[in-house]
Amino acid sequence: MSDTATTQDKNKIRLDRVVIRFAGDSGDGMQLTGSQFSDTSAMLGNDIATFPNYPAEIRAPEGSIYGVSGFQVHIGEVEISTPGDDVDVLVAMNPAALKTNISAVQHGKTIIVDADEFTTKNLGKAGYSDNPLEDGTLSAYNLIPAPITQLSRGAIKEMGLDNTSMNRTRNMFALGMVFWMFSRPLDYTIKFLEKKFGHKPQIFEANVKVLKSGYHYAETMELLSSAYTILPAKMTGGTYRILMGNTAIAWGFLAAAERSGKHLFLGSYPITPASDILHELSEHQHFGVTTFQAEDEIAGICSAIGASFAGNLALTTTSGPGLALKSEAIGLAVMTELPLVIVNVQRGGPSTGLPTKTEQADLLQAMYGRNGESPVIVVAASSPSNCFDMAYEASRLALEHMTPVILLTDGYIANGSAPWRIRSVNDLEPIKPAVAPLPGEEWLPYLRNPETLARRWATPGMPGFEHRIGGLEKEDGTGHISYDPENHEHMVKLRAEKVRRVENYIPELQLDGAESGDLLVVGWGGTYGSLHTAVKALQEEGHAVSLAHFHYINPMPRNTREVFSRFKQIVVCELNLGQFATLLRSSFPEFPYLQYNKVQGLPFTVFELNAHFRNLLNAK
Amino acid sequence: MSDTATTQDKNKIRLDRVVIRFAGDSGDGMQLTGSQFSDTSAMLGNDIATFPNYPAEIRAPEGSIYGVSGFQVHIGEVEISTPGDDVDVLVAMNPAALKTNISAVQHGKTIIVDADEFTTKNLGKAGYSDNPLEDGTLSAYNLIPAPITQLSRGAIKEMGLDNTSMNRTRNMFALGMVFWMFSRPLDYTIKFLEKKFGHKPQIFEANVKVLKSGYHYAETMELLSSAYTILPAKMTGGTYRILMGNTAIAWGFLAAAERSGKHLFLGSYPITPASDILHELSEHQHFGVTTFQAEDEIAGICSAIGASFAGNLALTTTSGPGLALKSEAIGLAVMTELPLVIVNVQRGGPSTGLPTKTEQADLLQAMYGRNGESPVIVVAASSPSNCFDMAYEASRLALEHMTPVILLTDGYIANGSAPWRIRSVNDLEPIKPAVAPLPGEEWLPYLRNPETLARRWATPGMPGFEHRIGGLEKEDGTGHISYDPENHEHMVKLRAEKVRRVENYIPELQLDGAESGDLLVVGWGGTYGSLHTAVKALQEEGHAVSLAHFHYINPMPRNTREVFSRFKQIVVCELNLGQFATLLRSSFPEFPYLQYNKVQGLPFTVFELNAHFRNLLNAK
Amino acid sequence: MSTQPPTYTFKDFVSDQEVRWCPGCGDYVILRAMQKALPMMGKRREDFVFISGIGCSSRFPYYMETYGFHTIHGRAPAIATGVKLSNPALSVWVMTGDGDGLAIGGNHMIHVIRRNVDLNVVLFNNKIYGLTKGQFSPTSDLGQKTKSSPYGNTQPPFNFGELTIGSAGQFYARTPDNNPNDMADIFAAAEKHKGTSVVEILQNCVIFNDGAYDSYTDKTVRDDMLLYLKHGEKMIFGKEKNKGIRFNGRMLEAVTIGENGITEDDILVHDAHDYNPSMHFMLTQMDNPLPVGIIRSVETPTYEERMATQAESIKNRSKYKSIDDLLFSGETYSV
Amino acid sequence: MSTQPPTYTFKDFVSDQEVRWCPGCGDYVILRAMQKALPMMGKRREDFVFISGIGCSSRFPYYMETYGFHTIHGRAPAIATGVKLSNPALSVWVMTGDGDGLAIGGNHMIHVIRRNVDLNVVLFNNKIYGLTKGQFSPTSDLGQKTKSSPYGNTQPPFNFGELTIGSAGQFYARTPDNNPNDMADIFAAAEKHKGTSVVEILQNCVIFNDGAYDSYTDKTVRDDMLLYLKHGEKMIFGKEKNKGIRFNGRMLEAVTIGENGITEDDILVHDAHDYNPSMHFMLTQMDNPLPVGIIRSVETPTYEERMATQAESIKNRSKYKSIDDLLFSGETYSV
Ligand SMILES: Cc1ncc(C[n+]2csc(CCOP(=O)(O)OP(=O)(O)O)c2C)c(N)n1
Ligand SMILES: Cc1ncc(C[n+]2csc(CCOP(=O)(O)OP(=O)(O)O)c2C)c(N)n1
Ligand code: SF4
Ligand code: SF4
Ligand SMILES: [Mg+2]
Ligand SMILES: [Mg+2]
Repeated sequence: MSDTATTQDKNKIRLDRVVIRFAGDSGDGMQLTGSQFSDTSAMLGNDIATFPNYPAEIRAPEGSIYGVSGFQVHIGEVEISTPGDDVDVLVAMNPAALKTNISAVQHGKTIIVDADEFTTKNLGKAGYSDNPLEDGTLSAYNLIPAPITQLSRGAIKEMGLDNTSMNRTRNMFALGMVFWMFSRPLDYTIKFLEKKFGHKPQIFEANVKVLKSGYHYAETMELLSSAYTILPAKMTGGTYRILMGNTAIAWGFLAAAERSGKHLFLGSYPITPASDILHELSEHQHFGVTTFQAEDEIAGICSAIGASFAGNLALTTTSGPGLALKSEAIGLAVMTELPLVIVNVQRGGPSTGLPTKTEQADLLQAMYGRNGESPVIVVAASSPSNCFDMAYEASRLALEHMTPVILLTDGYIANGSAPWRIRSVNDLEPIKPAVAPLPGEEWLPYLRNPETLARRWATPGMPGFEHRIGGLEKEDGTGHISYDPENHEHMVKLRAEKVRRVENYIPELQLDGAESGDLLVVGWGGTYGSLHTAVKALQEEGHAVSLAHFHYINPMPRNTREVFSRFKQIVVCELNLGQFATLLRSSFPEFPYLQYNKVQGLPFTVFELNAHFRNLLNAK
Repeated sequence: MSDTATTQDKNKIRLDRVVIRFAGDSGDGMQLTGSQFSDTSAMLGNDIATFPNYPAEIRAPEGSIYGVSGFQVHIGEVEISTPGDDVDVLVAMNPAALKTNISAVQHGKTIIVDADEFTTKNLGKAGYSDNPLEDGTLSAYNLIPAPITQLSRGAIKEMGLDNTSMNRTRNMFALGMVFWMFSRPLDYTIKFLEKKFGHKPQIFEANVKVLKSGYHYAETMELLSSAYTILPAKMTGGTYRILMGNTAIAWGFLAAAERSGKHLFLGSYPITPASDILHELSEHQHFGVTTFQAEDEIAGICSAIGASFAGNLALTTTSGPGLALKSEAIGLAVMTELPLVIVNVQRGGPSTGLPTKTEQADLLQAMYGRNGESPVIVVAASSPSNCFDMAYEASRLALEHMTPVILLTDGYIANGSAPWRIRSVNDLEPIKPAVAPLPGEEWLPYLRNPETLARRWATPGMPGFEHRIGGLEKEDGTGHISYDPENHEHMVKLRAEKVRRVENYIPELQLDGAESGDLLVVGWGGTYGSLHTAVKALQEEGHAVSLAHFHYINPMPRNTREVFSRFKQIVVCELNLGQFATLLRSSFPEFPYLQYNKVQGLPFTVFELNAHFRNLLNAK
Repeated sequence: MSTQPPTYTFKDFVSDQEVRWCPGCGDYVILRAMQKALPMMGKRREDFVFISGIGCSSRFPYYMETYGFHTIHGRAPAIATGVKLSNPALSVWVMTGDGDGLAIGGNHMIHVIRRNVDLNVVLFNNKIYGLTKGQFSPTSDLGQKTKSSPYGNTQPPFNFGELTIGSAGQFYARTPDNNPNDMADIFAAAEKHKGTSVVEILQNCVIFNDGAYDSYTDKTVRDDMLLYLKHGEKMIFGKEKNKGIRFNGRMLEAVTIGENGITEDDILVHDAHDYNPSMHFMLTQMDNPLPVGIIRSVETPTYEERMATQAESIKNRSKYKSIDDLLFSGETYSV
Repeated sequence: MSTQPPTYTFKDFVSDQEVRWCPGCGDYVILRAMQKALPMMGKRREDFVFISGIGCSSRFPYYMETYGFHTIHGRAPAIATGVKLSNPALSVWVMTGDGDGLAIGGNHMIHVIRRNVDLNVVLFNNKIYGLTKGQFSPTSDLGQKTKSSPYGNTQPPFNFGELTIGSAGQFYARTPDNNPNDMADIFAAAEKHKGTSVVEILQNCVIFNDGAYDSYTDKTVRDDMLLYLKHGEKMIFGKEKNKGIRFNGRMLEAVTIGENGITEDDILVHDAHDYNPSMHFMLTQMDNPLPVGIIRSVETPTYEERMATQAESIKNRSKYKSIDDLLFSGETYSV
């Protein structure tokens, strides 16, 4: 936007990072507003992390507390790994949004509100008896009450739009204000609006007008002593895009299918927060992807098992309660030694629990939630962009080791987004699935690769390899049904050993920080961002603390014991009551494990981690 | 039978115990034969334990290896806790029965065969190329080849029965022989035959004739240098009956319903080896028991949850794969804090596995097989008759603590039988289910008993307590849906604490043996008989070994840690790869645990345990 | 159950929970119709139980001042079966959606219908998964674009009327979501019917499938597109009441009286009570016009009646009068 | 698939596994009929896949020298769907029982039928759970005494024909277990039919429900109790071929030609291909005589055809020609 370009360079206070939260009614377009801010910042070279916070209801009554939708953006010149704990700037489009979000704002920080919305009626809906803009309760904040509704309407009043359409532009006013505050150009958003409203030129024009009005309002009113700027972060060179965790998962599987030469098959049943993987893959059926929305989770996984039997890269996606339903069928895949990836996007439990909230409490279910001795590989993704890598890894392990793999993510990283350095599929290490021998070669259904113990895989349609498999115990080699006691024990141990040997095919544990020290912070999965940030801050203060973050949970990296032995204290941090700690205690009982747990449907804040680790370091 | 009464007392060699196995074709009536022998022995005051071994097929072709059905009886003047390792007398009705059972017989022991059945055709079906009765391979045994078929037919040839009916009496001949060998009277069996064939007097008469022929044949031929006798065991005074584990389970629930004043509801789906509980309870619908055979396991448990909501003692019964299917619904019962008993009769896994064999590999599934933090009480029965007590206990804990309880048994104790000292239901401690307050009293759905934390239970039909519950997270007290982070953490911890506090309402761990020593053998569930016998033998030899057998697994008895600390070594023995050991390691990581595991679809033998423990004791 | 129930108004059935459906959602009409219908049923409030699965529709029990259970996805019919068998005096309602009741819950649905448990099933058919934000359901139209069928749904839908009758259903009614009075009457009839009563509601989801039923329910077309059935009356419809239904030797078809020699005599009379479901099945095959109202209503013994009869007869014959009789029965011996 | 398949005999489809059903079990006939039918189908052996759940009937795949998968209880239709969607060239068979396919697997069954996946479903209906030793199933008769209904079954049964048509089924055939040649022909027709073909076999379990179909199949009654349907032919039956089926204004009924003024003209002609299922439904309602043979056979697009057509059209329009196109699409920026 040329007319603002001049303000880009002078009079700016340089910040290394800032956290902004846009909050408003579900109908106020806060997700869009937030994405525009974060995308624009990404284009400017900032590192970013974002997190949406949807209401549980589809469309709650306007102005209600439980209808508030939020989107938090953290941008920085420095490395950004979380959407941020405390909000530097809160944009609250109505009283309910203020009420539900103010606890995230520290005194002294900025709050922008649409003052026009603070009517008696709306205050009542939010449960305010007095107007907080007037009763002094916000005096500790840098409060910017702007008549956003009025000004938005004013900017477009001659255009003859109806009331609803006029109101729908309010978010652009707020966005314009924040763009000015942080010296962001408008052109990315204008291009976006053009695409979105191309077929409705009037709406497009109205939105642009209001956007600019907001920008100029902020500039003119000198709401802030000055605007800020955040310079580009130092990131590895390459082409980037902003990627949401669930999209990254879907793409990781597309890439794995391409690089393994397999057709991708997804059998799934919708469930929050996993459905977006199904949605994304359904868009790409022409890439040789079959997405099958089944009648339930059981049919979802069973169709995938059928697809695996038929020779595909087979996948099923779900969240906690769905994983419970798939338990029995996972056992069938274990017994028949078929490759299969089960993605579980964890949410708050037990039972239906807190379906829109995040948690890490399905770990032991993933490990043990099946009848009999039924080992599977368990891996976990640590960030939105790592979802791509772990989807690829899960596919590789399933196809090369002929076994089901459970990939754990969670609502936090699934819906969060972050910059992703795009890699061409050609740059990815190829995947080499187990294969049946050539025609005429000797073969039996349970003949194995002596190193991995993976059985060789013949699929229907291949002449000469007709065979039958099933869920009854198998005789090793032939695969015939066997009730023989010794064979059973052999097979039970063999299936366990096959998974154990995977440790030879996965990377060793890499520490964030020194190889030894006073405190080892242990984490797994989606908490990486917070743990990493908290640990880094303490390292910068000179503390001997390191982070061991697990992507591979069963089996664990082969140097785990050795790493643990080099630290004085170990603290296992999880969003549950201590499930990974339970696993570690039974695997490496020789170490004492401290625990730090939180089960609130929310991610860790860097602040609370920092404080806790500091205590541990000081106590010793 | 008066004409044999005289032989009862003279010329008998007194034995303290003997193990007899009857084996034959599925059609040969071996289960019946075995039960007659064990029931008769019980009547004589012996302690007994029995175990049937059904073929996996319904009715395999006659004479085939996989069609062999067996029934083992262990009787003694001494305490009997297992059906026995080694067989003292094997009755093999055909070559296939000999082939599949001979490995259980040590050299020097007795084998009775129906020599008439060792035809070339039958030998072929069993995979014998030569006749083992003739080629000397059985010379190390005390072989008694009797022309059973011929003699049976001979005894009744004038009766004009058809061939099939004549053949069906063969088992009575064998039974008669064994009755003589062990100086048992025939009257119990004659009474039994009268009842069974009352309406077919000819068949009744034929069976009695053949039974007596067998008895006299043994006596006349002086097959053994002399007959044996086993005197009555010293058992606690009372009225006894022989009880199968699955029947005991069913009756335990009937008793619990009676003593809690609740209607009993069973929602179930047939599955081996749990179906007999459904069958048994279906016989007794007039006791205010509703049995509902549902369309699948999920509907089975869900109907039980509905019945629980409606105020019943609600029960669902299944085996491994069925438990997997019930996972999600168990979570609902956890969240809604409804009482519910889930009986899981464990069988060989994973997947369909070895459905007719025993195993203990569903322990971790019972503990963790659900999404989210979803704690339940887990208990396990240790013997056929203990099934009655643990069914009663599970009901008590569910109703008094308002939470699901998983009761684990296994195929071994479910199908096994043993003497049970009958207790009148009036002698059982009454059960006091949680109840809603009286009309008008203040009440909320999640108001709790401050000690147990059990919520107070109001059920549909009670005026004034209309309320709604569900699987979303609940606000404590009101039970309203709550997305509040602190409430969620509070509730997650509260549900865990509620289960933890059950430790105050269960007995402490009692040791078999001294309170401290060199070796503590740890077991749980259906292995009690073997562990107890093995440990007792070593104790008698003067070893400082004790047995800690767990009936309560979650929570564990409150003195567990203390007990463990008093022994030099701890060995955890299980029919799996070490699931209880895993649990112990994470609960009490301060102790080193040795493991002894077997995963062959078979119970432990006393012999192997004995040898292993001896090694441990000597090694130290 | 001894005394006469109090006289209720719909307000007695409004719970203190704020209703959280989207403004304009068809579910509001269903809620209001139910709150109107319950006072007509002559039952006490504590004897009503509403059981649901998961979905927007399944939020229903929270809004009713009765006993309620918001269970897990698809399982309401099974849970309701347990409730009803435990206490047959209760009026048990299953509130479900096209996803909840026909996708994941399809098996429990057809089995409960087959068994003829005396439940009332209300299925909110908006042809979409609402709560999970818009995937196709087993009743979505071919070609329907949704989040999981961005290029159009390729799975042919169930016809719930057809499926109910195919599952040996004895009561099936269908009603649009824009007429709370008719709906309340149907609820009352469903409650009165002994056995599984299935009521399908053509419900509009304003957010993810708005206007799904406009081609039937829009003011401009509804007289010609909906056939209101009444037991014992001729199947006549149309703005001018000059159209009707006849059997053409193969199937039912709509004809105009006065055209092609058709007279009122050719028009069939609706017999909802016919034990043989052939005519009812044929009605479920029509979509122009679409039959609404009670299509089938036939009383046969309910499952719980059969169970009760059996239990009674066992009681009379059984030699075990008490649990102790059983425990001490058969072969026992004393030591 | 390029060359002509070899000429097979039934022996080519006999596996090396010993058959382990009870002597006299009806399953043997089904096995033999299938082994006879496959060589008629013009497919290569490696392209046949047999998928089953759990039950006596589900042992079937072990005995066939083809690809086979003995899966878990009730899930065969779902697993088969995955196989077929992955490789539509395969001939995929679901072998199931009344418990496997209609109790635990009922939902997958009705959904696979609704979707019209091109599978062949063979359901061995012995009205009992065989493998678990004799509990009642969803097709057991009212009053049937079994281990779990010692005083008689109280759950009314499904009629699988009715249920198939209620699930929008396009192919349904029924055949007793005593005629391997007819059965083989029906298997061949099922394979030829594009879409879900449902074949119900009236199978005798000699151990737990012996004689369940004697009242239809016994030599002395079968001419009068079974109605053999043939597309395009009149529905005539009886030892004297003098009985037939007509529509009486309410339903189908059996009549005697020559009695009460009935002539052959009154007897209906069987049209298995009628798109409207009304007549087929009415046939499923009859039990005296019981219709056997192919009751319905109507070709509509299969699910996998619809999917393939859609994928093709996306390919032509899509701007992403490769995965890299997608990864680098939209807003990207360089550092
Ligand atoms: C086991 C399980 N699987 C999936 C879900 C996610 N889920 C919740 S509601 C729903 C579908 C709802 O559709 P419908 O029953 O039609 O109800 P509506 O919202 O349209 O009223 C799904 C898939 C869940 N909660 N639990
Ligand atoms: C999840 C699960 N539940 C229950 C069972 C037990 N089971 C195996 S087969 C069967 C029923 C078999 O009946 P049907 O399908 O009619 O087959 P049939 O044996 O009569 O041929 C049952 C209940 C199981 N194997 N798995
Ligand atoms: S999403 Fe649709 S069905 Fe759900 S509440 Fe909103 S309008 Fe109603
Ligand atoms: S039990 Fe019945 S169905 Fe099963 S194999 Fe035997 S006869 Fe056949
Ligand atoms: Mg819906
Ligand atoms: Mg069957």
